[in-house]
Order: sequence, then structure tokens, then C-alpha cells
Amino acid sequence: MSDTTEVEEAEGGPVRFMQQHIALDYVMRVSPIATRFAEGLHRGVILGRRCPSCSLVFVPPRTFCNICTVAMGDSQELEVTDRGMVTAFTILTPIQYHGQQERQDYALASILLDGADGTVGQQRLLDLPLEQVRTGLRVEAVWASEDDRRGDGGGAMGFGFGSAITGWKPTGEPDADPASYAEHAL
Amino acid sequence: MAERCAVVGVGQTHHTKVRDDVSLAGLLREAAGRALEDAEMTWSDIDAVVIGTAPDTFEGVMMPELYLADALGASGKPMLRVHTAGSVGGSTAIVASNLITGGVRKRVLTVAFEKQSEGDTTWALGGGRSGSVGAGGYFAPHIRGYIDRSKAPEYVGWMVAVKDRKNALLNPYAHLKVPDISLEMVKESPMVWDPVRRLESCPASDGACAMVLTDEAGGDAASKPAAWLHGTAMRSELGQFPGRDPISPKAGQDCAADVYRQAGITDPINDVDMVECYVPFSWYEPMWMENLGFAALGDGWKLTEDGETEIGGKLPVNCSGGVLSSNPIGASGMLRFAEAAMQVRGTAGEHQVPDVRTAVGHAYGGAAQYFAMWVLRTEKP
Amino acid sequence: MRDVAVVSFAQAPTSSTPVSDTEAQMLFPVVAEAMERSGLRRDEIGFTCSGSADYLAGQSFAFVGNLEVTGAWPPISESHVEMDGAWALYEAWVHLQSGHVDSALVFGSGISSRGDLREVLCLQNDPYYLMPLWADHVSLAALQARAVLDATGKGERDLAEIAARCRRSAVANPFAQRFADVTADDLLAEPYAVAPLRTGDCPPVSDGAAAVVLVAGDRAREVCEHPAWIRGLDHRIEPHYPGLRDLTVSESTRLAGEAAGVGDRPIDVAELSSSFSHEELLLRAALGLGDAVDVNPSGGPLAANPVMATGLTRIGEAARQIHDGHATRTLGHATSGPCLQQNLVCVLEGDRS
Amino acid sequence: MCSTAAVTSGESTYTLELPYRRSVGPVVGAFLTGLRDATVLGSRTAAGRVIVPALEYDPDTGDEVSDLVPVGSAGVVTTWAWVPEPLRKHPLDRPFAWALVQLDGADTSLLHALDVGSIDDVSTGMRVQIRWRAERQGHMTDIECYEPEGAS
Repeated sequence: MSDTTEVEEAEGGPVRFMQQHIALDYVMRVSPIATRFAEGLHRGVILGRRCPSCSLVFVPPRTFCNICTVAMGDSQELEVTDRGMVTAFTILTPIQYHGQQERQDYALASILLDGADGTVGQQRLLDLPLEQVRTGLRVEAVWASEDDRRGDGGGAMGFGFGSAITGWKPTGEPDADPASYAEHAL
Repeated sequence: MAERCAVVGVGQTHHTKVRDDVSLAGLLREAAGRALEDAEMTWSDIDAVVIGTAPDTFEGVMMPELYLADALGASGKPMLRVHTAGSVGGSTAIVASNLITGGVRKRVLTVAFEKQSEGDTTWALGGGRSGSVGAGGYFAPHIRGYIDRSKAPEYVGWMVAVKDRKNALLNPYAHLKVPDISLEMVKESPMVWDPVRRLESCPASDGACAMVLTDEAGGDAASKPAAWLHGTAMRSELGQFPGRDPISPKAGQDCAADVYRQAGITDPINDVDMVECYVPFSWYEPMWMENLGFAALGDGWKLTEDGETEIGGKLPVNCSGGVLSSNPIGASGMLRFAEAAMQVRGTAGEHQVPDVRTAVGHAYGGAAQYFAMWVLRTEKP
Repeated sequence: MRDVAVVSFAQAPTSSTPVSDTEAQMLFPVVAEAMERSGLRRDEIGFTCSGSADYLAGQSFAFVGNLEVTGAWPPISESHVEMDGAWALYEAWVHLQSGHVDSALVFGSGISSRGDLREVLCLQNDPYYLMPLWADHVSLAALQARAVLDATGKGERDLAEIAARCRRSAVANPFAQRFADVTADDLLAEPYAVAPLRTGDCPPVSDGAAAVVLVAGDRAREVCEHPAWIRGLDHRIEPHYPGLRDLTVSESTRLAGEAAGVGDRPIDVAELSSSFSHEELLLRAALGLGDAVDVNPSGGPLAANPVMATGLTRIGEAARQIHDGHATRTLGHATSGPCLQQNLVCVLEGDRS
Repeated sequence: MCSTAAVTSGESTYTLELPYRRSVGPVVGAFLTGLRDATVLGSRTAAGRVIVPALEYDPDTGDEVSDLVPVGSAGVVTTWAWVPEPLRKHPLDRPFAWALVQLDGADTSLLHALDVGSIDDVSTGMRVQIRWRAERQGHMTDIECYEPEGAS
């Protein structure tokens, strides 16, 4: 709240600004599917669902296939591995803003898990110099200790790995063939 | 289209980082007042108001059209509020035009705005969480994908930045002006979201844009030239699914194909005289050139490299300086649509392209998943 | 104007136990049901339009998540209003008027229970004069209620009679959230929320969604036995600040109702977005609805108030009366903003035999 | 900022929180400056209506208005509502009334809290006055509340 407003006011000039602090509390009730996914993460397992119509495997799982608009229930559930490949990435210099906790450059990647058909975006890459980040890189999940493996409540856009997976590190395998991720530019 | 529609008034604010001399209402009224003046109309001539803005969290006012109703002379009139993410300014103009083409209203004022300085857009884009990557962080992988796919030389992105920043010097309303802009400067500017450099990125702006749209009688009666509407299209696609191509999204291709079909455009590069498209990061110029059918897939960057997208080139792109120079997010799409109108009407001043008969306005938003376009001409459809 | 009909309607059951699903999860079965009832395939839908609000979801761009339920692949022609779904219906109807397309899917949704609605809706107020006071929507409604009671000579019992009737009507509505065989005396025993409004005069906090399919021309008769034709549709807004307005009337409702031709012939059933008891008095007067008009047989917003879907639900309920052959001329109403600032009126008619 | 607590018992809570710094422009600015000086300003429209609080436009026509005039700091309650249980963000932390008050010389009514002991102490048509806050900064809350005329 240290800005020109108070100075100007102290001088008795015209009021030009109004400070307003808006804080609204929200309670997100975690949906059954997110709870089930979080329970899987706690056990170190990544769950997905296969669309009964188009057979695509969605991770995190969804209650309906957004392409076919058909429901996907518990019977469509399956486990996928915690390994995959980087299909897209960026290296960020964090912009500083109210509430930002990032300070250092870091890499975020989209990861296509083996056995899944869609990528998981905005994943942190670990244990690798930033200049070596590349598409096709084979990675595996770095799991948090069991006590720290919590899912998240998600929001309008869905839910993710929460605190269960802290990031992804190289497996040391040879890079994936570009053709294998050509359809996963996201 | 059932009824013809004409753009007879265009107005915008001076876009800057902080418009700290006006209230929210004052910002919109500045643009709307100029559009009315340009149309030689007053508030009472207007039948309906359509406004658009990006997320309400940017200004911290929920559904601000309620507070802004009487500020825009809408008392006793219909008022609509559109929100389609970054494409909203374009979608808003299209909704306004539908009121005319549908024969529902005769004179419509449409306004789009953003006052980014009131709050914190990076924060708001991140849903209020730490670690928000901002729009640049989201789109950077798509841009990298385009460069990898097209084998475009690195300097093409710098060239777009230089061209748009030079165009901005011709536009009195533009926000970011870098008088001595050069390839070297762009190249030396810091990398923000690899491969996007600072000078290849859009600023955050306060600003508003407004237009007055009328039916055929209104267009005929206007004392200044009218820009006649020949087509509008909106397309949306899912943000993420297996097999999606976010680099040249099908929604963008379909949107262009639809609007060209309406306007009878069969050979876009030759049939269109200028295009104002939504380029928040330099590489989106070649990406959209391909997506909108002005170049074959993989060849968009050659238009830029050959100077064809400059004023005086084969297809001038973003003569106003574009989103790279002014980015009041909610208004950015409408500014594209308005620039197309100004070019057709011959009112673009120093950034006027000579003899524009057909102009295209374009906006996109979300995860490159929302698209809005229109085609304007000097001649009636 | 081009003939356009509501051919199907679906809504989510509202509940006092907030749903745990995301908005999209809540919408999915509703949209699927409206589509199924319309008999149209997804690829036959020419335009899709939705209404929702980021601040209800507590997230910027929340509506983007709702696009998922449309199966927007291949891409669709689509738009969104940050308004009640009733205005999405208006935008779709306008789009159909231009002749580009012949059918439209419309939906509205909101999860009000996520935040404190009385705080969240304060952000609708002008940022300089009202917002700093946190003058919540119940308080503002109560100011209007007092003005109405003062002007009409009616009393709190009259309000309770309205609320009790809505609660009783809602017993027959499987989608209602608050329903009971209550009397005005029962409700007069409840405490004030903000006087003169008692808790029973105020709507419940509801999560919900509604979806409607519109079809133009003869095709509507092919897919629907009793299409509900939109014979009049208009909306108007008034100055924002309540102290600028005559709160004893709803001028924007009157203007919209006149433009929609409400008074041309008798209305059988009116579904009004009267979230607070006194608003029914204002709206009846503004629309010229006499005692013969059946108002809110669904129970109305006092039985379930899924903000951002409440208005579209009213139009859907009004259409359903025609689909079911119970009425020939009905009215759906939607409102937005403090003290009925903005109002939409939709007049629906069945085919005359 | 927004802090997402860990998921516990099927719920996660978060606070959507951000400071805004609003530029108020010449007319809202003049009104707020007036409040700091313990004066209420109205805007006089071309039709002669005095709008309080001042707006930079005529709410009926949209026409620009720049003629600002002071109005009284006392007036008449045009309508009111009684809040038996204030919300945490309301201006007063004890039961109070909201009141729309037509200040002397104004043609419209200004909303604020009215500090009275009980619902029986408030009525339409009663005269009230502004209770100014001692420390004023150019904000709507420079008006602490209304109080019955002649109080304090």
C-alpha cells in the first residue's frame, strides 16, 4: 500500500487513486474422480480412463470424453506408467508479481506418458541442465515422499498431480523417435 | 446475410501502460465518444450496446457491463456482454454485427476494453496461483514447434518485431514505441520465454476500442465512407486432446474458410489487400499467415522474410503496429477489426495502405482455440 | 423476424448439498439430455452459445472448461456471454435471425456454492461508490423490498404469501431444491435475513445448469411435437446505482415486455426470475400480468436459484409448458444486476390449432 | 495471491486475493476529494438533475457532465433495510440499517449504513446526517455512516 496515493493525499491534492484489496474465499469440493486419482497418486500409481468410443486414454482421468461426448465411468479406469517423453517445453524467466514464489529460470514441459494418448502440460523438469532440455527426451516421475503425496482439488479446468509428483527427470534412455510424438505438439 | 451491415464509426483510446487519468467509465467513454463523433452520432442515436472484455479478475469488477451501462448511454436500451478469452474483442464486434444483419437493431455501439494496470494480469491468468507462466510461457512451446517444423530462420521473428514496431511509430494511439528499433535490438533483448525475446512480445496496456455499426440505410447516409461487412465467423475447438495441432489449429483454418466463402474470397493472398491479425508474439505472424491460408503450410515465414507483410508489400499485416505494440487484452481483438475498418474507409492516417478494397480482421484466444474474423470492403456485398 | 422455436430443454437437479463436480461435469449430462431430446446430432448444431461467470467459479477463464461438454472437435461456431444463459439464448436467437445457421445449442451454468455469494456478488457493484461498502445483493434487494412495500401499502405477509406459494408449487418440481407444504404463517415465523426480507423471501444458494436447443423454421416441427415458438424477445438495462432509480417500478422490464409484445394476447404461464418475494410484485406490475396468470409453477428462483442458469431455466420451464401441451402462450424472464437492473423477456407460443 | 491448501476431507479452500489500484478520473476523483474535505458533491446534468454520488455522465442520456455542486450532509431516508447480522465486510460490526438518503439539494439518493440501535429507530422519511470519520483519506468510508439528525 505504499504508493503515490498516500503521498498525494498527504499533500492535499486531488484524489487520483483508490486502493482496494479484494479477497474472496472459495471452497472447492473435490470430485469423486479427483479423489480417486489422488488416492492412486498416494500409492504411487497414475490412473487414467479409456474412452469406450474412441479408445483414447486420458490422464488425468475424465468423467466424459470431450471428443466423443460420451461418459467414462470407473470401469474405463486403467493404470499408466510414470514414464514418458517430452513433447514440448519452454524455459521460463519468472515474471515477478504479487504471490509469485518462483525466482530462478526453470523448464516446463508437456509429457506424453507411455500408454496415454494425451500429454500432461506444465510439468517441471528436474536433474537436467536447462540447455539440455529437448523434445523426445525420455523422463520418469520424481515422486514426493509418501506423506507428501496429495492430489489437488482442481478447478474449472480440472485437476493435476498436486504435490505427489515434484517433477520429471531423464531416464537415460535414447530419445524417442520424433514420429512417436508428432501428434502431441502441446 | 439477411441485412447489410456497415461500420460507420471507429474510435480508440491512446493505449498506454497506465491510463491513470481516467476511471473505467472514462476509459470506455473516450473510445465510444470518438466512435460516435466519427459516425456523426450522439448517444441517443444508438439502439443497443455490446461490450466485451477479458476476465473480470483483471479489473476486479464482476460483469462490469452492469456498472458501465449508463456510462455508455445504455439506459433503457439492450446491452450484451461477450467473453471469449483473447478473441473477445473480435467476437464482440461480430455479435454487434449480428444484431444488424439479423435485422434486430439498426444502430449498434460496440466497445471492448481492458485496464490491465488496475490489477495484475499475470496473476489473474494463473488463476491467482504462484507459478503462473503467463501467456508467453503457454505459447512458447507452440512457437518452438513452429520453428522446428518450418525450419524458419531465427531472424524472421525479429523481422516481425521490427516491422510492427516501425508501424507503431505511424500510429498515434499505439502504446509501445521504440523509435530506433532494429534487428540488433530485438536480438539483444532478453529471452523471456525461450524462444521468445522481450521485444518480440506484447506489452500490457490500458485501452479501449469502439465502433458504430449500422444497417444499409445508415451506411448509405454516412457522410464518411462506410466499411461494408462481407462476412463474419467464429470457431472454437477443445484446448487439449490427442492429435491436436496447436501450431496451426483447425479452428483457425475453418474460421478463415468460412469467412472467405461468405465474402467470395478464393485466393486469399491476391484477393485481400491487408490483414490485421492477432500477433502477441512475433512468430504468430508467419503462423497465422499459414493458418489463414495466405501461405502454404511451412511457407508463412517467407512472406515476412521477403518484406511482403510490410506496408507497401503484397499483403501488409498489422499496419497499426498490432498487438505487439498495444495490448489492452479485451480490446485487442476489436482493435484488429477496427483497423481493418479504418483501412477500408481510408481513415488510417500515416499507416494507411493505399487503395484497400478488401481487409480482414482476425483475433484469437484461449489455448489458440478461439477464433473470430471478419471481412470488410469498400463495396456493398 | 424468422421463426425460431425452443425444441428441447434440460436442467440439472439443484441441491442444497453443493455438487462436488466441476462445472463441466455438472453440465455434461444436462447438455447431453437437451441434445437427445432435440433429436439433433451434434454436427447438426449450427451455433453454440453459453453463459457463466468467472467469479462464481473463482477462476479466470472458467468458461473455457465448459467448452469441453460441447465436444468441440471438429471445431464449432461458438460464443460465450458473461451473463445468465438467457442472454446466451438471445445471442443465439439473433444469430439465427441472420440466417447463417438453422439451429443452436444454448446453456448456462454456475456453481454458486463455491464462494460466499453475498460477498462474490458485491463485485458486481460499481467499484468506487458501492463496492467499498460491501453492500451485498440481499441487502440491496431488501432496500427495494422496503420501497415496494412503502409504495404499494402491502406488508410482509404479502411477501410471505408469495414465498409460501412458490415453495408449495416446487413440491411438484423434481429439480427444485427448496420445497415444502408451508403457509405464510410458517414463513413469517422465520427470522429476517435483511428486513423486510425474511430468510424465506430469499433464494437458496444453488449450483445448477440448464440447456436449450433452438431450431428455426419448419425443421422445428419435424423434431418437436409442440415447438415453443419465440414470438417476442427483448432485454433492457437501467442505470446501475440503485439510488438513481425509482425502485418502486421495474422500468427496464416494462420496456422489454412491451418490445416483446407481452400484452398482445393473454399469457397463460409466466416463469419470472423473482429471486426475492417482492420482485414478483414488481415484475407482475411491469409486465401487466393479472391474477389469472400462473406465475412460477416450477417454484421459481425461490425454490432453486442456480445463478447464471436461473434465467435460462425460466425460459426452459416456460417452453416446457408448451412442449407438454399445458399452455399456449407463456413468458420466461431473466434478470441481472442489483435491484433488477437488467431484464430480459421472452414470449413463447405453441402452434395454434 | 491465492494459496491452495492441501486437499483434506474432500475439500480444498483458497482465497482469491489481489490488491487493485484504481485510477478514479476527474469526477469520481473530485467526489472522493470532497469526502476527504467532509463535503458531498453532486453532478448537475443538462436537465438540471443533481446526481449524488457524482458521475461523469448523465445516467439517463450518457451525455458528459462536468458541473459539480456541493449538496448537504443531511437528508431524508428514501428507503432502508435492517441488517440483524452484519457480514464480516459490512461497514458496521453491529446490527445496522442500510439507507438510501436523498441529501438536501440532491435529486438522487446516496447509499450508506445508518447507525441506529434497533429496527424500530428507522423509518422511511426520517432525517439523518452524515457521521464523518475523523481521519479521512478520500474514500467512500470517509463517511463512517449516517446517524439520526441531531445525534452526537
